[in-house]
Amino acid sequence: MPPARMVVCIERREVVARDHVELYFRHPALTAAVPGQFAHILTEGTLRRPLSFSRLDPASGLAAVLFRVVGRGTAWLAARREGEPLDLLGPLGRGFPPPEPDRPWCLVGGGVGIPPLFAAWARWKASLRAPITVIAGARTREAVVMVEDFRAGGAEPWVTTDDGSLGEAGTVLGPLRRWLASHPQGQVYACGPTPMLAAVAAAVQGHGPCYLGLEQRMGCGVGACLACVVPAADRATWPPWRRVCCDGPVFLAEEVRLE
Amino acid sequence: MPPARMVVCIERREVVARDHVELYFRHPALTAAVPGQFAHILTEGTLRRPLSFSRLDPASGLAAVLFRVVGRGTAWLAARREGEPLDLLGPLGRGFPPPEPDRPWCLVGGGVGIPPLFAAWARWKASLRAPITVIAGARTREAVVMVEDFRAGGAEPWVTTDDGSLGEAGTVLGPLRRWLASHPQGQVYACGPTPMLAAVAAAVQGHGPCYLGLEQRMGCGVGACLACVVPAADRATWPPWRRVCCDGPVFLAEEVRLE
Amino acid sequence: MSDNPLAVEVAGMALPNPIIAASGTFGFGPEYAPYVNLARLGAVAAKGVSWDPWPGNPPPRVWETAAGLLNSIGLQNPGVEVFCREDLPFLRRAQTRVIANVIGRTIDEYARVVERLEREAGIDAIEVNISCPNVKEGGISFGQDPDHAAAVTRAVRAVTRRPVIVKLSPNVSDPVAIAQAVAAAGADALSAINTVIGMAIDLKRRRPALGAVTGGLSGPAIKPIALRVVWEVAQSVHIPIIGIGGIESAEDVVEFLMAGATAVMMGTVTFRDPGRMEAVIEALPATLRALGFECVRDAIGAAQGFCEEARP
Amino acid sequence: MSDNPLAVEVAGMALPNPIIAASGTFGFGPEYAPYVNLARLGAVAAKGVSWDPWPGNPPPRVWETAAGLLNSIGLQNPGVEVFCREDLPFLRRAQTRVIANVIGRTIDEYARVVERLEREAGIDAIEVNISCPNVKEGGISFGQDPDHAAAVTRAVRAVTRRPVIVKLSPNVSDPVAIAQAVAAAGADALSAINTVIGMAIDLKRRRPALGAVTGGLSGPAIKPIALRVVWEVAQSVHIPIIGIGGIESAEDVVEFLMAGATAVMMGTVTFRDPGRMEAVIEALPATLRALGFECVRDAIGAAQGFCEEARP
Ligand SMILES: Cc1cc2nc3c(=O)[nH]c(=O)nc-3n(C[C@H](O)[C@H](O)[C@H](O)COP(=O)(O)OP(=O)(O)OC[C@H]3O[C@@H](n4cnc5c(N)ncnc54)[C@H](O)[C@@H]3O)c2cc1C
Ligand SMILES: Cc1cc2nc3c(=O)[nH]c(=O)nc-3n(C[C@H](O)[C@H](O)[C@H](O)COP(=O)(O)OP(=O)(O)OC[C@H]3O[C@@H](n4cnc5c(N)ncnc54)[C@H](O)[C@@H]3O)c2cc1C
Ligand SMILES: Cc1cc2nc3c(=O)[nH]c(=O)nc-3n(C[C@H](O)[C@H](O)[C@H](O)COP(=O)(O)O)c2cc1C
Ligand SMILES: Cc1cc2nc3c(=O)[nH]c(=O)nc-3n(C[C@H](O)[C@H](O)[C@H](O)COP(=O)(O)O)c2cc1C
Ligand code: FES
Ligand code: FES
Repeated sequence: MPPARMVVCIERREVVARDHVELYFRHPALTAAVPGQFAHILTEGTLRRPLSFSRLDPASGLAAVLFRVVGRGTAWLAARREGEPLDLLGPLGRGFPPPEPDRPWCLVGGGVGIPPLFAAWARWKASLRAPITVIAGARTREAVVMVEDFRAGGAEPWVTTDDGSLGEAGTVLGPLRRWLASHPQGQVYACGPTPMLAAVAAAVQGHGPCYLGLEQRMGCGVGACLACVVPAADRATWPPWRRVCCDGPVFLAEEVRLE
Repeated sequence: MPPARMVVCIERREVVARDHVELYFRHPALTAAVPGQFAHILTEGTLRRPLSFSRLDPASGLAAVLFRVVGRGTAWLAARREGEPLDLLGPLGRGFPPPEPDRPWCLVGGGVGIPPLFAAWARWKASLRAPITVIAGARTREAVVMVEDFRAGGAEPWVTTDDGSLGEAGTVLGPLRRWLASHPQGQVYACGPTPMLAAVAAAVQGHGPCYLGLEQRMGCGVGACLACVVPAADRATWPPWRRVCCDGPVFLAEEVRLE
Repeated sequence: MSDNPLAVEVAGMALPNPIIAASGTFGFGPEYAPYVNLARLGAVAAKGVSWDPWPGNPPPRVWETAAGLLNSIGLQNPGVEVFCREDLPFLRRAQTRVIANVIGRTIDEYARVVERLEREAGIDAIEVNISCPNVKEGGISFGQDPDHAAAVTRAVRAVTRRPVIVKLSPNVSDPVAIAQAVAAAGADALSAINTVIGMAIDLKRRRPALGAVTGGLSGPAIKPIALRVVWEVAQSVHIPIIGIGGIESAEDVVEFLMAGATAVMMGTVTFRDPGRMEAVIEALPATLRALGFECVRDAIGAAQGFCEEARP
Repeated sequence: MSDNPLAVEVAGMALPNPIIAASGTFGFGPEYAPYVNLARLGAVAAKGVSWDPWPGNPPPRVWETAAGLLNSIGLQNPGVEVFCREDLPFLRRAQTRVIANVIGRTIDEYARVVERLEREAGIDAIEVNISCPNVKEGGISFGQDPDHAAAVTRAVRAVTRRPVIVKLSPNVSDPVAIAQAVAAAGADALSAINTVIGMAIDLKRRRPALGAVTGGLSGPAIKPIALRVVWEVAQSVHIPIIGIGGIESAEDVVEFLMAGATAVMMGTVTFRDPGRMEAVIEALPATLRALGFECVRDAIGAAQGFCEEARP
């Protein structure tokens, strides 16, 4: 669907873990958005806040965003109640491409990078003939969100936590390397903090295609201000950057440099 | 009582007319404040808002402020509910002196200048042996506040409105001049917009003492920033100003120049 | 034009209303087209263009501050050739007034860019940015010295028949001196202000928040700074001024008009509310009436008049 | 002193913590005494004093803006003689560190005021205000020119053995040039920044909101402007800097420390919250710890270090 400015009503608000809130809104057209796309949401402050869709469910007509409270904007959002309106621009950016049906598929999410991958998995899992693996990691147990949602949909995510409080102790890199060993040509979709994405990209290099959902500080969210750039892998061609808001937020790992 | 910073609870909130709200708080010590003193109240925005006490009632332990909604701060205040806390500095400034018991006393209030005069009247009416007259004026009927309060206390204010929608058409100057004709040595306490105070001061000149409750844009409210000055009548002595927040807000008419 | 209370003329450019999208905050037009009716705006100032492509600064390039925004984009742009070929056609079709914003590292680069633009139809005015704080060479260095500012203005003036608007920097000891210099050098109008140099620290990363260390402050925080520049410049030059800085409402617009501006630009607020420029255009007639003005032109300089009388 | 994580030394002045009440926002001390424990503050900078009494500007003298405050007090003060006789005794008894803030219309006036203060006990440092935008003569005109600024500094330096702090203006093209000039002229420390020139229009009265037309902008709106001046000056002079501008929280304080300040002053926020300086002093140790610093001194310039490494 083409992006638009819209006012949506919060139909459901759930505290999914400490400091993690998911807000649902009914907007049947919006559920046609591509997983990996995001909404640019009006909160307090000078700028909107970009949040990826955690759910895009045409069946129920519900879309959702799941976020961690990290500052003023997300705190304001977390304090909204059911029935209140939200002003958003969306769906924005380029989401994930549909996965190739015959390639093993691995979704690697870190913290609040997990939600957009859940949306991708929910959208495309039925289209795959190859096996699907979900790896979900975070610093600590309560930041590994949406594990139950994957389970409810029939997946069993491999869970890692830095502090070992849930699943395997360590980062998503461990399970990912093991998966790559057995699926050298598999396709990887990853989303999470930039250092994690850099490590994922390095690990996947030389294997199958690797798509990354990036974050960068944004101004407009629509491609006008050139705030949200990340360095392009190719330093020779112009421009030497990619805009996360409209060239991304999803990029092939080879396209960008993660510093 | 010495000024202090205090957090008071709104015990009662009343919309006394369109855009006019009175907030009551129980604070027995504060009721010892002198009528004409004010509270510097925290609202949104960079600065506090000065509001005179409309009631200082030791019997009930209640103090109050009555204000007109004119901008962001008063709009915020008007939206407070009973039970909510208010952060205020007070009582600040110099209030009215007790009236001389044997002099006819006229209280002249314009719009939200009426409330501090109500507090003065309630405090001192019993101490007077001479007659007391209350003149209450405003642009239009709903801005003539506290008339019923005066009536409940046994006074019958002379009411004027610029548009004739209540009482005598015209300003407080008409009734005041008539009163001065019959009470040439009476004492006058006036509070209201600066142009009204200038006219009152001019009318009373050559008669009895005239006390004015002034307004000026304030910073600190406590005498530190020198924002709230009005020109002193005497241009020769230093400083050439009076500070409304601490030298006033009540001044003898001869002390200041109202421009 | 006389029937429309919002109509104004800026340096020969007839605008249906005084609201212009500020350069750098509105891309080259198509980015906001899903959200904004460009034809409804007074005009659109395109992102600044230079001769060669400029890469701009390393990210992060924006950071929020109290009632403000720091940016250090650094004038990333594809160069005038690509602008003319790929971006101008959209603006030309958008049935709005188009202001091309021009930057350069040297006086000659400014002139070359404007010369190149002269071959293109569909440009209503040239805005010369001598005030961008985000680049080392060119940009602000021309805007901080009256002689340099005048030299850029003269060079541009010589190669275009279009109205030349020179955009002033607030980062100077004496904005009036710059304004007078560029007016004398042939500017048809001034726009004021560009962003104020500022910075922020990212406490967690223990480093400057912006990749480029310092940036330009915009948004409501700088409105008083902008009003002062407009006010003082309006008293000292006789060419129209476009007011810019923190404008978010019709009341803000009237403040700038009363201070002496003929039109205004709105920038940062668009990021939060792409519809704000149109909402302000909608609200402006009633706001003017409530303040006793029949039209935009009545309000221009209205506070200037009063104050001069009040002075000794 | 080493036991106290908040202790700092500024130009030979030992402060128990880096929080100083900013000049002009704290009167001469007694006004805020019912609300603030002066002994708890790092220091108090008194309202500026001149030789003769100065009347200041016509009211209104303050006006609110987005996240800011415009003021045009205009340095009203009773003159140094009255200050010494009537105001200094209170400050002397308050068991705090006292910074006398000095203003003048001429270089000679600055020197005479400081000379007069030299005869008084109970003053820990002299702050030389060459940056007040609210007076026509003196004040900012000295702060906008490196030679004038140096001349004032030298004149003051010659007549006092106390630490001399020179207060910088942000209303200049190049704050670093001024900083270097006054450092070379013998300043022991710098304070930055004074207010930014601004104005507002009172729409209903159709005139400038302030009686003096323009005023000085303070408050959170100017914090990014102040941080940039502190940052750049810290890289170019080797004397301590006191950061000022929009500081409201312990985090704000650490931002200034990390940018290169040794101490800070808080002004406008006190009007809203007289207890804020003490609350910030209270919160500072935990805030520092949370950011990985053991004491104030660890944080000073911490972002400077990082960035230099990161540069090519
Ligand atoms: C495309 C995209 C998708 C995202 N999806 C999600 C998501 O699904 N769930 C989630 O919890 N978070 C997501 N984020 C991060 C989220 O945008 C930030 O956590 C949020 O903006 C913080 O706002 P704040 O006001 O609470 O924090 P503050 O730190 O107070 O914000 C200050 C400013 O910095 C920006 N900012 C702060 N952190 C980030 C960040 N990591 N990335 C980009 N800008 C930032 C804010 O937008 C704001 O402009 C996404 C970011 C991007 C770019
Ligand atoms: C000593 C004193 C006593 C007052 N008592 C009362 C009272 O009892 N009832 C009442 O309704 N009003 C009273 N006022 C006026 C009241 O302070 C203002 O109406 C109020 O501050 C407006 O705030 P705002 O945010 O709603 O308006 P805005 O116009 O948004 O305020 C902007 C700024 O201007 C200041 N300001 C605006 N109007 C005035 C004014 N008339 N006087 C001083 N500062 C102003 C505000 O405090 C604020 O700093 C009194 C003023 C003073 C000085
Ligand atoms: C992200 C961003 C990019 C900008 N780019 C330019 C530019 O290319 N050329 C220019 O003249 N001004 C540029 N500016 C300055 C704006 O045009 C405007 O002068 C300034 O932002 C103040 O207005 P505002 O407060 O309404 O944003 C830019 C501002 C921002 C915020
Ligand atoms: C009302 C007011 C009066 C001031 N008077 C003085 C002064 O006399 N001398 C001086 O050096 N600075 C003066 N200043 C500037 C402050 O000391 C400080 O530099 C400025 O307000 C920025 O800090 P803030 O944002 O914390 O207020 C004054 C500021 C205000 C708001
Ligand atoms: S956020 Fe403006 S271009 Fe991406
Ligand atoms: S308001 Fe600060 S001195 Fe009166």
